Amino acid sequence: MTQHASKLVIVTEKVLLKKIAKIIDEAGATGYTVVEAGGKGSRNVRSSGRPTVSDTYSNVKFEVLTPSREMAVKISDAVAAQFFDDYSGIAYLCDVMEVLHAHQF
Amino acid sequence: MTQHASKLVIVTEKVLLKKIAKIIDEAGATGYTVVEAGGKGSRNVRSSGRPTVSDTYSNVKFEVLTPSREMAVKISDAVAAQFFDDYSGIAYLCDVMEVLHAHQF
Amino acid sequence: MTQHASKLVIVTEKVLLKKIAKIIDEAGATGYTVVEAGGKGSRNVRSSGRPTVSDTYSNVKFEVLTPSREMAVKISDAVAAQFFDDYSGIAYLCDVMEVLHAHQF
Amino acid sequence: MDFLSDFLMRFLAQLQSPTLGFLIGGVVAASLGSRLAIPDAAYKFIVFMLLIKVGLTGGQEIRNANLVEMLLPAVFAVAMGILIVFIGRHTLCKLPNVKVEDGIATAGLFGAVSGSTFAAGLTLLEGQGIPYEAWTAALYPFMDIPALVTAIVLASIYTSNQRHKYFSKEEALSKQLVTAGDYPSDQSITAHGYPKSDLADRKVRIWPIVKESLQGSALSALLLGIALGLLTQPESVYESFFDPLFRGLLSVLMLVMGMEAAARLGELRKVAQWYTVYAVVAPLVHGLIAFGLGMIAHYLTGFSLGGVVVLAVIAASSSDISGPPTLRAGIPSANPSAYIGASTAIGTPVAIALGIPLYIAIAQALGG
Amino acid sequence: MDFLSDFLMRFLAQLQSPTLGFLIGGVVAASLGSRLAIPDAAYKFIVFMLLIKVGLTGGQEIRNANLVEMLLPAVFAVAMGILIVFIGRHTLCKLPNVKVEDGIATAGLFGAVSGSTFAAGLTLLEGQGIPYEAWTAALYPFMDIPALVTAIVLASIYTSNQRHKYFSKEEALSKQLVTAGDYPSDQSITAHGYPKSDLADRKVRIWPIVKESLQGSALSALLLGIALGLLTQPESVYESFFDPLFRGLLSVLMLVMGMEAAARLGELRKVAQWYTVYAVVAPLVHGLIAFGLGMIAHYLTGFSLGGVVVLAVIAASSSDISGPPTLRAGIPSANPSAYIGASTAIGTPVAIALGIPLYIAIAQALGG
Amino acid sequence: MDFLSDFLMRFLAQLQSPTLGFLIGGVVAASLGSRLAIPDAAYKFIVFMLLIKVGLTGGQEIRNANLVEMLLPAVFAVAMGILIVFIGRHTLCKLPNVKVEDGIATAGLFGAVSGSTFAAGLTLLEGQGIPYEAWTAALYPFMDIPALVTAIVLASIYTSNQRHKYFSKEEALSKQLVTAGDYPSDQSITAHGYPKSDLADRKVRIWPIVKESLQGSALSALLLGIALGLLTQPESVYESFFDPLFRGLLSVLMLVMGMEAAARLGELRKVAQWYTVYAVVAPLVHGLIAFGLGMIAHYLTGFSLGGVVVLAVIAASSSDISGPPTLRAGIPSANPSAYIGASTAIGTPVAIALGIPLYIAIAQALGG
Ligand SMILES: Nc1ncnc2c1ncn2[C@@H]1O[C@H](COP(=O)(O)O)[C@@H](O)[C@H]1O
Ligand SMILES: Nc1ncnc2c1ncn2[C@@H]1O[C@H](COP(=O)(O)O)[C@@H](O)[C@H]1O
Ligand SMILES: Nc1ncnc2c1ncn2[C@@H]1O[C@H](COP(=O)(O)O)[C@@H](O)[C@H]1O
Ligand code: NA
Ligand code: NA
Ligand code: NA
Repeated sequence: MTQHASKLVIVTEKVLLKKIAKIIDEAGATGYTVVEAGGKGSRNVRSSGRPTVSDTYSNVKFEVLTPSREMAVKISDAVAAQFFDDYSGIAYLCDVMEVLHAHQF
Repeated sequence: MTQHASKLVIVTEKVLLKKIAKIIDEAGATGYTVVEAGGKGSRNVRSSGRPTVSDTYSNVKFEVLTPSREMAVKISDAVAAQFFDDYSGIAYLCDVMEVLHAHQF
Repeated sequence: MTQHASKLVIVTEKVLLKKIAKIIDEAGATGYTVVEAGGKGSRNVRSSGRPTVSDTYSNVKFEVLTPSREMAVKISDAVAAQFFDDYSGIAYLCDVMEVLHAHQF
Repeated sequence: MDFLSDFLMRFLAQLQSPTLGFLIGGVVAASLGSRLAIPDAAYKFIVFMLLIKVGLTGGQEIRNANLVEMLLPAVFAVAMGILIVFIGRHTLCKLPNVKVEDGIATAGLFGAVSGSTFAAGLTLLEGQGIPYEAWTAALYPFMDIPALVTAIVLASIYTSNQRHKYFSKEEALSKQLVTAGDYPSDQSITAHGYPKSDLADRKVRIWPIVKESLQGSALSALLLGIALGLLTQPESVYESFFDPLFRGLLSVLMLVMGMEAAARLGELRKVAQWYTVYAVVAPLVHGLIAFGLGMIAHYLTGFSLGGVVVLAVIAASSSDISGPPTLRAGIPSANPSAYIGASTAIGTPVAIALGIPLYIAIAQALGG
Repeated sequence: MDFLSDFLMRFLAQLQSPTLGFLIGGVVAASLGSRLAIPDAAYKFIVFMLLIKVGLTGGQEIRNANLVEMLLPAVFAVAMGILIVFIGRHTLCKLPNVKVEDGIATAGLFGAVSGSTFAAGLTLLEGQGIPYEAWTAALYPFMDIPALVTAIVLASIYTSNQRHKYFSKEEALSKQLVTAGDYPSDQSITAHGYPKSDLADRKVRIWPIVKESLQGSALSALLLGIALGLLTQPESVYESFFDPLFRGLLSVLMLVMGMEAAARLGELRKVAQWYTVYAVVAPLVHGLIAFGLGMIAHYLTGFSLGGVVVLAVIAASSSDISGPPTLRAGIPSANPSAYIGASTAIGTPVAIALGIPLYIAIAQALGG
Repeated sequence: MDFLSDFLMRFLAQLQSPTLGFLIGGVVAASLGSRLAIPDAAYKFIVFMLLIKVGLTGGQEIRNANLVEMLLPAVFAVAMGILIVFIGRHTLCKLPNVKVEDGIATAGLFGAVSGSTFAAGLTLLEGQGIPYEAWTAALYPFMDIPALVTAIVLASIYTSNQRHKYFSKEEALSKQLVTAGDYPSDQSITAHGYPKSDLADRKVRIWPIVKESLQGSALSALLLGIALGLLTQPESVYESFFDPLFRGLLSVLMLVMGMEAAARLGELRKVAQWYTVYAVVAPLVHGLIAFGLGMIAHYLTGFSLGGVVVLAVIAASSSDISGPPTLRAGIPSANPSAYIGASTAIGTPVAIALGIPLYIAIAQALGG
């Protein structure tokens, strides 16, 4: 009745917002959710000239529910291949026990 | 010593913020956390007249830790029944391994 | 090829942002992600004099991927010991199935 | 012919006014893919500033105004608000591919009032040196609230009629299903099809809708301004702050409205073409009807021609700030892409760029 | 009697000033459930603008000021800051249901200074045409910092005394428990009861508190303004920008303060009633004491009556921006709902709407 | 000697101008650890206001300008944009510890134009009463875009050469590995080392870079302002809003730039020291070369000395808003800490605080 799923989480630089959204769309995911995030990692590259004194949230965090692990890995691989050489970013996979209600999944 | 829990995640339109908070409260959850989120799904209904050119985060994401799967499903069912016919939204359940520290749980 | 990890989530008051970031750094985590969050719990202490009518997001939510459960618990214990007597806050642990791509983990 | 060429001349001249210039600039910039963005906080603050200024002006004026004079325009404003929704109910809603709830909500939004169109109207009037009663600011809620209330009530009546039909059918159906041991599958993961029997026979209560409107940020700011203008002595801040910043902030807001119109066009394309037709025609028609009513007040009680234009502008405008959330809550089953798209992408630009110059031109033709 | 009726007349007149009008408007709007909201970014920017403007005025003035003249008022400002906390320590903290830490923190907040109340005071003074020394802006930190430091030191002394008692008891107890094989259960999931032995004997270091205050956004903006006023020639931007926008931005800020006061009232209701009493009485009393001290300076060094009012307003005000975070860090065990609630919901409105008119009335009675 | 002492006098006097005062104030405040912050929304809105104002001024002026007069300065602007990148390519990129891509990107950023430095230049010119052609605003994109395009093209040529070498080596290597059954380990969890063969032989297309620049928020605002100034009659809002707020908003922006410079210094320390040297020297040198070119136009077509200063300032400035994202997308392998750090932490303060006074002093020496 409810459905098991994988949740792919990608945290990366804000400038990549649209490009990553496109990759997710094209991979056939039914949707994604994105929030502004700050963070620290091993790189901490900042891609925008916007003042750090006023803009503390320079990352975005994507969460994508995918029906299969494969689709998540596919998205993650595409993102990493295109961007993680040059941009800050991390991608990981969580388990979603059940998708309880969705308009399309 | 620590406690297993379920985490219910609900992503839906910002206009529903207060109404959903009320449902969560009334279901007896000890609390909730909410963040502003953008996103894309199958519907992408926008409920506010606020300019999209200035307001890119038109969703909210709720996270509710509940001691039992039942309470989470109860909240999710109530939210879906009341709103998901007419509003964008998704609800899913994750596992929390342990609640390490909380003022009340 | 990919790596299992724990995800520690800490939701607490915004004033503690820098202090908690420091604890996480010192515990040897490779990084963290933080978002602004609103929320309700058992305490709902507000620490800032900033108007509630204009500032509805007075919490921060940290997410820290750690290679081991121990490191997560260590961070969580340090945070709780130092702050949770006096400040609002919750800390819990999730499972990350796989860290797919990271610059350092 | 003379009137037409006169109108066209005025029209072209007005396109050069900063108000319309920024609106068109916004449309062009967004269409060309500009990433220009006015921060949300700035947008909200500007709207607040404009509405409180309009309110302050009105409030200060009401102090000296003859309350009897205000009566007839206020009655006409209420009448227009209700009338517009009924017009929409019997035109737009009857068109092919237009869902009735969507049509009613759209009509409600076009009946309601836009603070920014209103402010643009006042500025263009002043640009032409046409005097008007500043208390006309107070007419805003008199048209806005009745329109929203009427729309929500009409939609609710329609919905409960529908549900009645549906439930009588459904009941029979579900009995069959249950005996057949078949559980309705859309109860599972998809979010649709939840039983709503508790809602089926609800009564529409009007006061909550009115309250919702009055408590919204737009009407709150306007009414607060009116109250402060009426009860305090705001002259010092009015003259040093709210008034001088008015035109400039309005021009920035027009830019946002223009960009927004372009951005929403795509959304509108997803719904029936008839929304586009309605969104072009309705503002002009509503404005003209209101102009006619205003002329009655002009002859009966000496309502100024400028005031008549203001009434027409209020009628022509469609709500952009407080209307949508109120309708979303009041007619949840209506598709906001339809009504917000129609209003923002077409209705508002038409009302500002065609409607206002038209009404001013008519007033000048009548007046001079 | 004459003074009282005079005061009441003035008081009613001042309620019509935009400063108080917007404050009251905010209270009313929020109480009626309005969803009006000034965006956080606008609020912060307004506060910045006001404080930098006050600082610029002060800094430009200090250039020409006689430093000796400033000495006595500065000493009195420091004295008031410390005194207010001691008064609170021996009144509020002794009342039933008032936790000592909470009471000390509240007194600290009432000793500290509010930039917006300060700005409101200057505006109302100017509205009455009463001259004052613009360098009084520089008095702000002289009262603010000593008050916060004193509160944190007193709270720390109290806490370490308490801990001392607690630990002597605890030690005995825990030895018993361990022998009984009984592990204290609150070590588990609840977040309370962590051992804090390392904190028990800490010394309060004063410099970090002072630094924390000075680096806060409010004092930073004020001091930056003073420095720029003193060392550069800011006249061109001052006259074209900071000064003309001052009153208007202040009125918007007053609206926010009013809405905030109404919103925080509920929070205040959760703590002891005595906070309400303190929050009504304290600002008036503090202001009157400071007024008295100011009069000494008036007679000794010719400090203007307007300056005396400013000193009284600074004393009457309670901090709203930089104070709370400093206290939260300095006295973490105090309940912020108590002190922020008392200050924001009652202290500030009382200081602005009652205190300022009162001190002005007294000054006018004495002066004219 | 006389010129030098004259320059020093002027320089010290200009430090007291609010423009430089706020810049330095910001550096000092941030260095002292102040938590003062201008909200992001306010920052963005201020930048928008400044650029649209500069554009409006320029657009209104172009209406009356002789287009032929504009030709030579425009050509020089394009030449400077390209030249600056080539200078960087053959100086900075050759220095030890400077990665070639990083060096090219840095040169591109220094070739591009900063709206805030530009606005500061205009304000300081006006402060000295030196006239200039307002259409110089239109020179901005003529230098900005060629600089960014040249940098991206040069980097791309360099990278594909490198890749060519790398791939020839790699191919051989990977054949060996595969036969040895050894899978390259960095394919696993770390994000590096993905095969990019599809990118290896891509052509740099210039139009997308130009479009990207034009659509950026900074150039969009400027061009929108120019268009509105040219095609509409914006005088009423210009005089009541955009113009009077200009200096004040600029001073706030300078404060942000100052704080930002201090905050970014740390970032710069992580990269090669040579960036610091380049960032100090380059703005001055670029400005002087442009000054020289401008003098040619001065003698040939009567370009004013003020205009020459503007050209020098544009050349001396390094982009802060639209440049970085364009470069980040165009030269993704370059380290933004290097180029943003060099530009923001040192380049911009040097251009504003040393460059502008220097060019003004030269113009005055030549002119008077
Ligand atoms: N261990 C971690 N836990 C949570 N988030 C992380 C972790 N490491 C990196 N991140 C996030 O990923 C972003 C990019 O990381 P990096 O590429 O290592 O700079 C950081 O800014 C953080 O937001
Ligand atoms: N597959 C998905 N993964 C993550 N978030 C989703 C997904 N589908 C939908 N959402 C979120 O749920 C919201 C509503 O979805 P919908 O009702 O399908 O429009 C979207 O705006 C997204 O934020
Ligand atoms: N059951 C819960 N589920 C999700 N978030 C919670 C829960 N309880 C508390 N929180 C979050 O933790 C914060 C502090 O909680 P507390 O210390 O109980 O006031 C709240 O403001 C919420 O953001
Ligand atoms: Na209307
Ligand atoms: Na005080
Ligand atoms: Na340049």
